[in-house]
Amino acid sequence: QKETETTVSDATEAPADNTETASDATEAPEAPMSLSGEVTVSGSTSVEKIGIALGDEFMAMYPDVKYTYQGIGSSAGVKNANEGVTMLGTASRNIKDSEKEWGMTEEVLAYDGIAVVVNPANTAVSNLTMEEIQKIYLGEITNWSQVGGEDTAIVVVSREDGSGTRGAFEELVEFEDSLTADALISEGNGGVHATVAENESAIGYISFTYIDSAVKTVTVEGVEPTVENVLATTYPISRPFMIVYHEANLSDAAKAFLEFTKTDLAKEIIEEKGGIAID
Amino acid sequence: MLAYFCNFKDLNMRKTKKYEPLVELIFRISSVMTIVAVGFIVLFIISKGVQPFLSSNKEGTYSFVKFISGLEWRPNDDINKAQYGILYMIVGSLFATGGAIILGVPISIFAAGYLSELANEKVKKIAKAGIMLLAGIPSVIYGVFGLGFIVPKIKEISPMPQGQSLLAVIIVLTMMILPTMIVIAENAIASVPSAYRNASYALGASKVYTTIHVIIPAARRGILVGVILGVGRAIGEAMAVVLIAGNVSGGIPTSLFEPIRPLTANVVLEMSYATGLHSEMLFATGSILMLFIIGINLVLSRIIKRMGKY
Amino acid sequence: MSKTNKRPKIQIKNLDFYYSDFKALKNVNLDILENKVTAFIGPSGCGKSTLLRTMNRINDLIEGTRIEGKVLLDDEDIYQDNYNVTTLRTRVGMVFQKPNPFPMSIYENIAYGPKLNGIKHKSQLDEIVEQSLRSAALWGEVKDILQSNALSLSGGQQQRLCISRALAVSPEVLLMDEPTSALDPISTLKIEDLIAELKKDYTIAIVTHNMQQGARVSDKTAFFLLGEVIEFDDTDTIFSNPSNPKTEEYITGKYS
Amino acid sequence: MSKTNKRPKIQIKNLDFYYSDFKALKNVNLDILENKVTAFIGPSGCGKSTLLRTMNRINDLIEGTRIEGKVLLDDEDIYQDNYNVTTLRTRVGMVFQKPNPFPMSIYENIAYGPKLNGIKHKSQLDEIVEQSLRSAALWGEVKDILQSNALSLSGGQQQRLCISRALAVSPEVLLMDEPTSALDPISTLKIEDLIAELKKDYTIAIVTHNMQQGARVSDKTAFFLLGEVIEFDDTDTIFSNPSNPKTEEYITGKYS
Amino acid sequence: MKAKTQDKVFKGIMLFCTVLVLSLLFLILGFVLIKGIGLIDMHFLTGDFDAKTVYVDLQNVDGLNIEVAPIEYDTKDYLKITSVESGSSVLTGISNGESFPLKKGDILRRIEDKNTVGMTVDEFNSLDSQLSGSIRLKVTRPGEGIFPLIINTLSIIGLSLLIALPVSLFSAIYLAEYAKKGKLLDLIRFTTSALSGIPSIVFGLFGMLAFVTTLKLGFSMLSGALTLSIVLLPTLISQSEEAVRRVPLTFREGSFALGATKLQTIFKVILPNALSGIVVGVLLSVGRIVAESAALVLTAGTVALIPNTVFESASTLTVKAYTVAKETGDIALACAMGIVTIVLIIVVNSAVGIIRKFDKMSKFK
Ligand SMILES: Nc1ncnc2c1ncn2[C@@H]1O[C@H](COP(=O)(O)OP(=O)(O)OP(=O)(O)O)[C@@H](O)[C@H]1O
Ligand SMILES: Nc1ncnc2c1ncn2[C@@H]1O[C@H](COP(=O)(O)OP(=O)(O)OP(=O)(O)O)[C@@H](O)[C@H]1O
Ligand SMILES: [Mg+2]
Ligand SMILES: [Mg+2]
Repeated sequence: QKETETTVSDATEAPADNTETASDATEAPEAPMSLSGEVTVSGSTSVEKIGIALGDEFMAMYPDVKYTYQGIGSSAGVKNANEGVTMLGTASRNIKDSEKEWGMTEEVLAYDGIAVVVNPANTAVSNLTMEEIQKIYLGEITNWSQVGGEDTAIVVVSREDGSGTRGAFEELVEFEDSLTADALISEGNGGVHATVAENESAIGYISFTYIDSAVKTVTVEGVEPTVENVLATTYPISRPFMIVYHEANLSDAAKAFLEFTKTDLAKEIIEEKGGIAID
Repeated sequence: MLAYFCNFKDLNMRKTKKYEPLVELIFRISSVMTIVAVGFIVLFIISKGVQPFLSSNKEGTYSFVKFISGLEWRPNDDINKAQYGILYMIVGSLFATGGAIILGVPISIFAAGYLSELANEKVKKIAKAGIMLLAGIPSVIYGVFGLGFIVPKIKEISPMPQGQSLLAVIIVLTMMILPTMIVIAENAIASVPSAYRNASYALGASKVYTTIHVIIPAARRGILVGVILGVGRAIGEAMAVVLIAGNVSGGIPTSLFEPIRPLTANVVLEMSYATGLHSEMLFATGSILMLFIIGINLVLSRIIKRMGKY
Repeated sequence: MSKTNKRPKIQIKNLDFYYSDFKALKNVNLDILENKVTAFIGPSGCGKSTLLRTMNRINDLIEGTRIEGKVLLDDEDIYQDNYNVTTLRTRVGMVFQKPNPFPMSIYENIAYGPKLNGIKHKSQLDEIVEQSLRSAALWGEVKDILQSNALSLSGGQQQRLCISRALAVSPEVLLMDEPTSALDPISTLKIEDLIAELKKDYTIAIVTHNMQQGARVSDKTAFFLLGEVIEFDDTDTIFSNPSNPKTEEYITGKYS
Repeated sequence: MSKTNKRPKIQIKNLDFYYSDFKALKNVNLDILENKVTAFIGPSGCGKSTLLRTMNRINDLIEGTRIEGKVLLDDEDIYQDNYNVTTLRTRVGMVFQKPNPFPMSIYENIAYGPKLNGIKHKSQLDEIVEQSLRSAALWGEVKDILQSNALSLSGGQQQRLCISRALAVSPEVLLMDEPTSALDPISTLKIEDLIAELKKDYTIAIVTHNMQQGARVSDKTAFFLLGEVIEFDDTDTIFSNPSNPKTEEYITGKYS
Repeated sequence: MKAKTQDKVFKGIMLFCTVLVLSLLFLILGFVLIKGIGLIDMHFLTGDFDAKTVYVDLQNVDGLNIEVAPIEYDTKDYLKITSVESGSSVLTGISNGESFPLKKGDILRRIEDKNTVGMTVDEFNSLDSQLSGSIRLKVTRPGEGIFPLIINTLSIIGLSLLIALPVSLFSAIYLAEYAKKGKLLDLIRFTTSALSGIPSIVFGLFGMLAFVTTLKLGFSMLSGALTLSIVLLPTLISQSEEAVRRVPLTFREGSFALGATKLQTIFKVILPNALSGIVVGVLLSVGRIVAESAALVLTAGTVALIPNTVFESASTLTVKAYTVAKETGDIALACAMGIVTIVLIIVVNSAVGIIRKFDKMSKFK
């Protein structure tokens, strides 16, 4: 199946002519009918959109391949990959030491920025420092007036324990395991999004992928939460999307998929879906 | 002189058809399946749930007392840093269920009484169809409704800055258990023998008086069955409450407006992410939940048995 | 026709009764005499129960029923507008075919009616309960178990309990719809004795499917057929010398 | 005692019957003669039905029942070990108090038994169905509606259907437990005529609560009281000149 | 008079409670309808949930004969097909060896090697006029339809019942017709009631441990169906047992008196007469399956595709409504799925009603 992989990489070697409008100028890949079988992926819900879109494209290229993505959470994804429940696992955080012991191969699929969001009605606050965010999440700052906003109590919204986004956020903002006990815990990016959108004094954090007009992003240390700023490493809160696997569990199709994720076409898709592709 | 002890078994042995005992065996095995299922469930969940408290556990041993009496839930792979206390969740679950029962039981009994004794046929038919519908709406939808409608409304009147609260959970749970309880209570009330009605009317009682003083008390056994199902649903409900409870990581609720973290929400929230000790702790939570419900079932079915005698 | 000269307690005049479209009673005329026992006999479905149930308007509860004609209680039409049905039902008590005590204690069963009428004092209630149970010849058997469940009594006891319950609201008339048909012979005899006793104080109308019983307990007997009163006379006359051949046919068992 | 000299089809010898702890039959001895109608009479609960139901072992279905003594069918003990109950029940057919046709077509009802016994040919079944319906004097009324629901027949027709159904498996004995008590007088008369007709071919035992009926249809009558046979004799003797005063009391209506 | 006021008070309370319950019903139905109805259209009901991107080969092209309009998709401007002329060559499209006719709503991503991002309609038209022979298009058919979810829901209903129904039926027959009072019966009764009390999240945990991990069935329709069949056991058993018990004793006696064996009686008389009761139990179970999420999320997974075998993951409507709510916070979409679910439930409920009516007819006395 070496040939297959070659075909894939060849197909994507053609240069992207324009990063902005993304180059489907790459030749339409001659779909080799030879590749078939299954690719099963499970893991982070933050990676789900990207994972599904990549799978979509991959299946378009190799119509005989059946690709599935289970959005069940980073830890479960890593666990599944280890136990062979699915071939690949994804995580929206760094692989923990305990997980590293399992000896899986790790690859960075992309990066993701985590935006700090408030309710659009909260017009007074548009920038927070890392320290302020940290203190808010530690429960040391409890009123918006302490950070230049109106005199209302802050409703802290966090993701559930074990969430990759939460793990990354706590690590980057440096309040690991010390989240204020008053924080509301919402399930999923959608849960945080809906909670912040519905409550004028709420603050939460969500993956860039989920930003829309129902919530307002704040600048962190004066830096806008944009892809460019993440790539320029000026925006401080970002984390990797990881893929992990045991080589032995992979089908040929899965191997080809891993190759595919490194192509320009894949990068283009990752960016379409709000992820930050690595160079 | 021939003494013949006659029972089903013997009757069967006498059947001409040879395969009848075999088929009976199949029937019997099928009926034992429930026992097997419950056995396996208890075995699987509890065997996983007791792991953290065993001295042989490879991630270290967590004190069961700390687990059951702890007031904070802070999972961590390092057992020394972790806090897995569920007392505040137990309390939250009890308050939420209790509240829903206190609100839901009288409402459903009165509504059932009205529908089955006082309402005219047309109203009854339409209302019952509607209530059946309410019973079939997936709990997720109740949760979405709670988040989009109840929570903002509560926030308006709450002294706290958020609407996710014990009160929100109680309201949504009440809504969810009402249909089941009403349908069952209505059934129980409708099946009260008309002899009681006649007797009461013949003594000069009105329909309302008869309903309150004779019919509903006479149907209490059936009503209680509905309450049991309601309690079960209220305690066991996960998908709706997780969206509206707040799910805080510690603290016993001291007012209706404070957020809680019900036992079920704990499991639903973290199950997909948890590994190792953390996941075992969730199974421990599940075990507690299950024991809880089996216990309540036992107690209530005792009560029903006793009531039946009266 | 009647040998007695008691005044009529209830008078039924040109009564037609309909269950929706079905005419169950046709031009019934009858007097229920005070302190007498009047028996209604006739084959199944002839309208005995229906007539009985018009006398305390318990038929009102069945949807689609309609009545034409008059039922007078002490010369007052009980079907007139604004007639107080609650009072009517306390004045005209009823005992049903199947004993139907409420699933409460014996005491509660009997106190139910008085409480309904606003009697709250324990001592007063106690007295009524004892009195009613005595009247129904049940006091001796249950005086020590007043708090136990009425449903744990035997059928005959339950039926007497239902009679006490009816008596507890001090009715003037007692309607009994086949009160012994669910009972064993011994209980039946007790109830029959009781009826004989009660007629001193109450006016009684009884439906029975058992002719011997009709003959034993009643003073007057009405024979019904297909919703009509075929013959109404002194019980002795009906049973020994009926004027209508149909009555005779029925009495001698051609129908049962 | 008996004036007939027919041979006994069923002999009941020293039969005691228990429902758990309750002894419902006490030392019963009776012969059911071939091609005769034997009637069982007695007050409610005296064990008539119980005795009837021991004769085709349908009581086996009730948990906790127990029997002592013997029931012989053609001199063979039907309660012996390994006795074929299925065959017994096809030999001893039963008709119940309440007509209980299966909720199937008339045809299916009657074909039910023969099919169980392995008869599959349509023509054969057709013949059995017609024959059985004719024997139960129902053919004329239903021959055009064989495929319609048996439950749509009138009570009397249903009961005759149940009789045909029993006849369809060619029994030797027919047990009838108050077969007319749920029926109107006209249907009752039809069934009684039928019984008179059937006894030419079958041995019949019938429970009845109606003494006139007992007198009309039976050749022999057994009077039961509290599980005991008080008197067993020719029907004429029992009704005109009973030897036991209790029988007389019952016959003259002191009990019912 | 005092009794009269008491009457009025109680009547008022009872009426109030009834009205309250009914207004809650209208409230929640209204909420779901208002939020979700906007999304429901033909595409929603018949489309795939996930967007699907394919390469389509066209033969004998002489211009595409389609009209297009710009559309924003995934933050970029593409061209969407707004109408397809009859006889257009796009109707003969072949993808992956299968016919894949393009239709209104499909998004053109690339024409031969030409990317359509930012392309204007004029540019497209001039490009179109040059197209001839066999060409290859890259097309995205947008998702957000729920067709696979409906199919999955129906399949899981079928599969769960296939497993649970025979077991429950046999079990019910045993309990009603064979079992004697005693320890075993008590134990079965107790476990059935215990089973009915266990919350579905616990079933989910169990299913995950037992079927997904231990039996290595993975997140699959089969794991989900097995888990659900356990969930259904108590309802199905108790309903069927009731139905079997309700068959009048007289039918049994009638059959036995004709010399039928027990089994013959069960299959020929008892089951046919218990059928309508059993069907009610089945329909209740269907309602339960339709509404279930907790037990399925952890066992059948969340993939919104129609699986080829039962060993693949399959998300039902309700499961997807749940993941949508938590992942994207898209309340409108969740509500739209809720509406479809409610319609399913109405269908099921009216089926129960019809069967009950039928039941009355067949059992008239
Ligand atoms: N609720 C009802 N609706 C319609 N018809 C009724 C109703 N109750 C009784 N009937 C009919 O009215 C007629 C008289 O019934 P009623 O109960 O008065 O008879 P009865 O003489 O008491 O008979 P039984 O001796 O069987 O009690 C019967 O034909 C019966 O079918
Ligand atoms: N299944 C049973 N379990 C316990 N006791 C029973 C059962 N069936 C009947 N009995 C009792 O056995 C006695 C005889 O009953 P049986 O049915 O034979 O009376 P019967 O003479 O047919 O009365 P009836 O005329 O009322 O039908 C009665 O006291 C009855 O209570
Ligand atoms: Mg009557
Ligand atoms: Mg009997």
